[in-house]
Amino acid sequence: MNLNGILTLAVVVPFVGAFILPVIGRWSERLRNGLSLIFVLVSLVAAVALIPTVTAGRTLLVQWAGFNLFYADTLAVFMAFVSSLVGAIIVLYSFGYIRHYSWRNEYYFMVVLFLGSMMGIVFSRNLLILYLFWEITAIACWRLIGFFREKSYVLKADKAFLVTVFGALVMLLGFITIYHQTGSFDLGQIQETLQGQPISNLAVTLILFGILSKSATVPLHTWLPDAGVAPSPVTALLHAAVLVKIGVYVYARLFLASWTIEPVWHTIIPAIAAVSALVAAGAALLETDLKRLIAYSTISQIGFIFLGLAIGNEIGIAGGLLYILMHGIAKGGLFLCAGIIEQNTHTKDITKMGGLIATMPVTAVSFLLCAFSVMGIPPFGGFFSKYMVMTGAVTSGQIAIALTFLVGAFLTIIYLFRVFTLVFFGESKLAVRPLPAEGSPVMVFSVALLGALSILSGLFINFPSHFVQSAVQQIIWVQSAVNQILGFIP
Amino acid sequence: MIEHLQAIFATSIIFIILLSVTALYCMLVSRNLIRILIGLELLIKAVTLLIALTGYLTGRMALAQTFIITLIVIEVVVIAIAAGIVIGAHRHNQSLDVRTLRNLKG
Amino acid sequence: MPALLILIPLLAILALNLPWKSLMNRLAFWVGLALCLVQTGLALQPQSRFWHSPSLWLGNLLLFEPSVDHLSLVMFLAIGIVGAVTLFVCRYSTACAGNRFMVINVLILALTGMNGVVLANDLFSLYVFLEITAVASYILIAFEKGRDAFEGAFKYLILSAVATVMILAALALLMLTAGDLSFAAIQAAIASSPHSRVVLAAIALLMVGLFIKGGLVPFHGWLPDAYSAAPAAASVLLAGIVTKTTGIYTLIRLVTSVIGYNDTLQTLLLFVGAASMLIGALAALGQSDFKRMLAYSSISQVGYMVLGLGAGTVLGMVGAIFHLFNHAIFKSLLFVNAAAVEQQSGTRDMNRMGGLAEKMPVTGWTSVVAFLSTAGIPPLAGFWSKLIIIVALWEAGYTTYAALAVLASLLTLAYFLSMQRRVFFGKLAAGFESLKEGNLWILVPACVLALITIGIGVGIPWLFETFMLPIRSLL
Amino acid sequence: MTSPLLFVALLMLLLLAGVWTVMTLNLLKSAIGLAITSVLLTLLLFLLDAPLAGVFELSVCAGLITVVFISAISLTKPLTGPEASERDRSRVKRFFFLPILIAGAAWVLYALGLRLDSPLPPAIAEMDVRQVLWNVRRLDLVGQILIILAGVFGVVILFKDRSDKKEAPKS
Repeated sequence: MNLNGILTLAVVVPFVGAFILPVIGRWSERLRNGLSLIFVLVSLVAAVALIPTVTAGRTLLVQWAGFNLFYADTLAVFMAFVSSLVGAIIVLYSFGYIRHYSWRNEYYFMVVLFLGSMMGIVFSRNLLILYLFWEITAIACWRLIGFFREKSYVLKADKAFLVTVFGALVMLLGFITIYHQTGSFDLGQIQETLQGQPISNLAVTLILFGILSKSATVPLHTWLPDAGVAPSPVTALLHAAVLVKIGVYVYARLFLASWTIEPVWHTIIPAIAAVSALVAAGAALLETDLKRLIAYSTISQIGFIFLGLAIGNEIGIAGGLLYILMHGIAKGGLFLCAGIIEQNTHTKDITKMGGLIATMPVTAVSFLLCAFSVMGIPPFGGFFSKYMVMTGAVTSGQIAIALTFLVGAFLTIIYLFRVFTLVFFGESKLAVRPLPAEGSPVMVFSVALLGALSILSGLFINFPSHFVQSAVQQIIWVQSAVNQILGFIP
Repeated sequence: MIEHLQAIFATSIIFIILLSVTALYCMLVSRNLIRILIGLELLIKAVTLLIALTGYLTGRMALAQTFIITLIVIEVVVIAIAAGIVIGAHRHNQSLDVRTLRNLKG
Repeated sequence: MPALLILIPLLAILALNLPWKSLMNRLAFWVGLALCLVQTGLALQPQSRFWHSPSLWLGNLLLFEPSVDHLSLVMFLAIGIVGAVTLFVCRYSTACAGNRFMVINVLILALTGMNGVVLANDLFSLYVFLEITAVASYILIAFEKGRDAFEGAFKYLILSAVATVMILAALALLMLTAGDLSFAAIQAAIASSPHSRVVLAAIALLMVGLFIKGGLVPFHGWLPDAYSAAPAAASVLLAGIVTKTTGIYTLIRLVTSVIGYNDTLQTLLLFVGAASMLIGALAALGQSDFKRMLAYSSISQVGYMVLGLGAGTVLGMVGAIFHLFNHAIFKSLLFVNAAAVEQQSGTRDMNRMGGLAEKMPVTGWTSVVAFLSTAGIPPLAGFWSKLIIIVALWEAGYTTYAALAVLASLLTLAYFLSMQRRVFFGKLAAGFESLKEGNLWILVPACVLALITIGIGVGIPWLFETFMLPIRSLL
Repeated sequence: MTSPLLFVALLMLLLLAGVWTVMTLNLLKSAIGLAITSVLLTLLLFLLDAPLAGVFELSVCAGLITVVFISAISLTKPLTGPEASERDRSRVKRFFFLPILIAGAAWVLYALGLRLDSPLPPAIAEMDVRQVLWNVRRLDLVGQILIILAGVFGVVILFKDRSDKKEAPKS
């Protein structure tokens, strides 16, 4: 099979496959579960299969009826790899988690649809296709957040839907501005037409609004903590691995890898990101609801990713991308652990827990491993990403960013330790005796896998960093090629 | 000749507008459903006259007459249906007052 | 032979009223369905000989050879589809065979009237067929003889009659300058004396009349009453196609092939369109009656069409017509769902419902498809038409209106989310434990309409080439 | 036009009849006023060389529609004494403005001096009305058939007594 076929499969299989899942689920639960995992694995395998090609510097372009549909470069394959990896583990975990609830058909339908459209966003070559998949993720999120059908939950789902759709519509206006400027929705054609000129500030503002609403950056972040009412694997999907990273990815795709923007944005974007990171970290310090707390932590970490990407030099961008991977794995693990805890203790309030390490040792260790990675303790994966962003900031002389980063890292360590001690150590304040035991084997296996990946990704940092390096080189190459045309190489 | 036609137009159009104002006033102010229908009828009378006037001024009276005939047929049907609706509404409300038609709001 | 689209239904009605009562009662539904489906099938084949060859002996009877362009074809398609759906809903909601027979007769009359409106190439014929459609609609609204039904029908009748009187007055004034009422003659007359006060008065009267017919703000008062008071089948027909044909199609046709664009007209259209779009959406937010909310949503969507028309470019026109067609599909679907919910649960009050999707999954999911399409969420049909309208506005330099259109689609999403939450999503409300899904008569049209909405959204490149781009010949 | 004076006089009478129709207190008188308006319109149509349309107006509007109105009035319940007097008082208040409005509007319109400011179309050879109706406007004829059918269905549906109330769905 040729490479373009593999690329198409990576998007089409989960996206189309999702629609047959509810039908199959009517007569066989096991087959449906198996198929949904296979659909996601197809994406993962396809992404892995594309790695050698794209790291060698080639790019792929799928055309359909003369229309540029999908495009793969290292950045895209990297993102696809991260999201399908975490997505596959989350689907695995769902086998154990979701079997207690009804509407399971809808659940798998929406999760696989979500991952499929995520692949669509990652590989899309056309702004309209990007927007299309972007909105489909919003639809899937809406159903998933309101999954438990409680009135207040559905309200929160509606809120999340409205905020992200509002952002997306504003972004659409931005796309239309670009269309007006260049006469095309095709990323490559726009790049050619622009000839390295920066796109208009209006377009950047509008698109940035959409990106920030999707990646839950302050002040458009409020929907994300509320979305914690969703089933835990869904929150893991939304917060950790996939949804919020869409914003970051699209930022990298549009403003780093495709177009140039006015220099003023290089101050504005870090400022927004820094505020978001610190405010959310502060909120995480005070929060007592386990899932909301991790959600705030996510908002804060997304801010750090933006900071890394906004530094603009090679190391900074590489650090930002690496951050996406490390954070995806670790935060996914944290949420899934939270899911096990929540399901077994029937509470989300961390002040009412304690001493769970005795009965849930595997979960506790996995939680700790993931937490270490998020904090950035060497030699965990998170350490390297933070280290690279810091180095990037220092070498390019952006001391403000470096300082923000230090403060943020410090806050992260504090609130994660607070959670860990409150939940797992000390006297148990739970009413139930004996203390709840571990979750089902498949769930525990999933969290253990993510915990192990957190540390392995740090121990074998060579592989991901190579990958990221190659992606960054492509980006930088694009940028410098653009600059060469204009004749000012920095 | 043209001056003569101009004079006819200038005179009749004033009366047509005045008759329409009367009819619209009746439709707006009346509280009785049947009286609203009567206002509608007056309005149609005004427009019938306007069409006849047009036919006369342009010398296409035959065309205008066919229009008027069709218009009258349609008018009768509309009024018959409207009367049916009014009678039905009266059966429900025991009143022809337009203020009883306030069930649907918002 | 397009004139047959008027003649054949007329003959069908006459035949149906032959004396074999019980046979005819059974036959009526199938005859109506056959008429609608044949019309749909023909409209899907723009190259068919039916549209272009001269009439044979039967069609000659009318002495009428209209030319049919793609705008007309899109309208015939919409009329055929919505007509068929209405028949199904009628079959579902009207239990008594005798009543149903009468309804189907009037329904076929309404469809014939709309076909005539689309075919007419003469202002007076247009008026005649507008009145036929309107009279059939009054009867359909009042059919169940409820108190609200009479009220809705009366309001519609009075406002619609005033509108037609205005159109008549405009027509008389135009005849004064043109001497004839065919579109071509009037266009020439307007072009030769564009600043004459008589012509301007005629255009103003015409516009107001059509705004009333289309239910545009500030003349929208009758529309929610008529839609919500009408029986299920009638509200599907009214919302889906009647007001769109009598108001919006006529507006598009007259603006493009009779009046022509000028700055004042464009400003007026843009303003009225934006006002309808926003006020309709805001009013819909506050409704608790299912059908009333859908009615206000209709006003809002009609605003989009007028905005697209007001852009004054080919793209805007294409967007407006495309949105008209899409709206016919998804708004019918929503009203079909409303009919199913009302019939099964016995109420239209959204505050009393909840979680009905658990008992009525098909209705719940098709309603999701329909409202996402209305709100303009990709990849459904409504997204593309709204996108085209917004791009057209942006390119024509009306960026504020484009931004408003975007904002309004957020409002649309907001009220539909609230609808979905209160009716379908959420926990099952008390008292609906024994609720059942409706029967096949209502599920089949719902599924078909949902599939059309999805199909248009997915197959947009092909549709755009085949149906939408040829519309540009209008300008 | 044979006699312009008669034409203007008839127009004035028409307006007067219209105002009387609107202003009169009794609904029945109002319907009769409408009939008189119709008759006056017929005369005007004769003056404007539209005899066939005049005959239609006379028979259908002055005749049939008046019958429809009168039967509608008699089918609905008249008001009781106190209700009627209350209504009369409020009506006087509400309709008081009409004559003033008419007078004002007449003055404004006269001052405006409405004129036909677009050229009249060129004259053509006239055909007979029946010929026009049959040969040129046959589509309208078919339209008339359709609308009469609609009217028949409407009357049957609206005036039929409901024997099937139980079968009717809840509304």
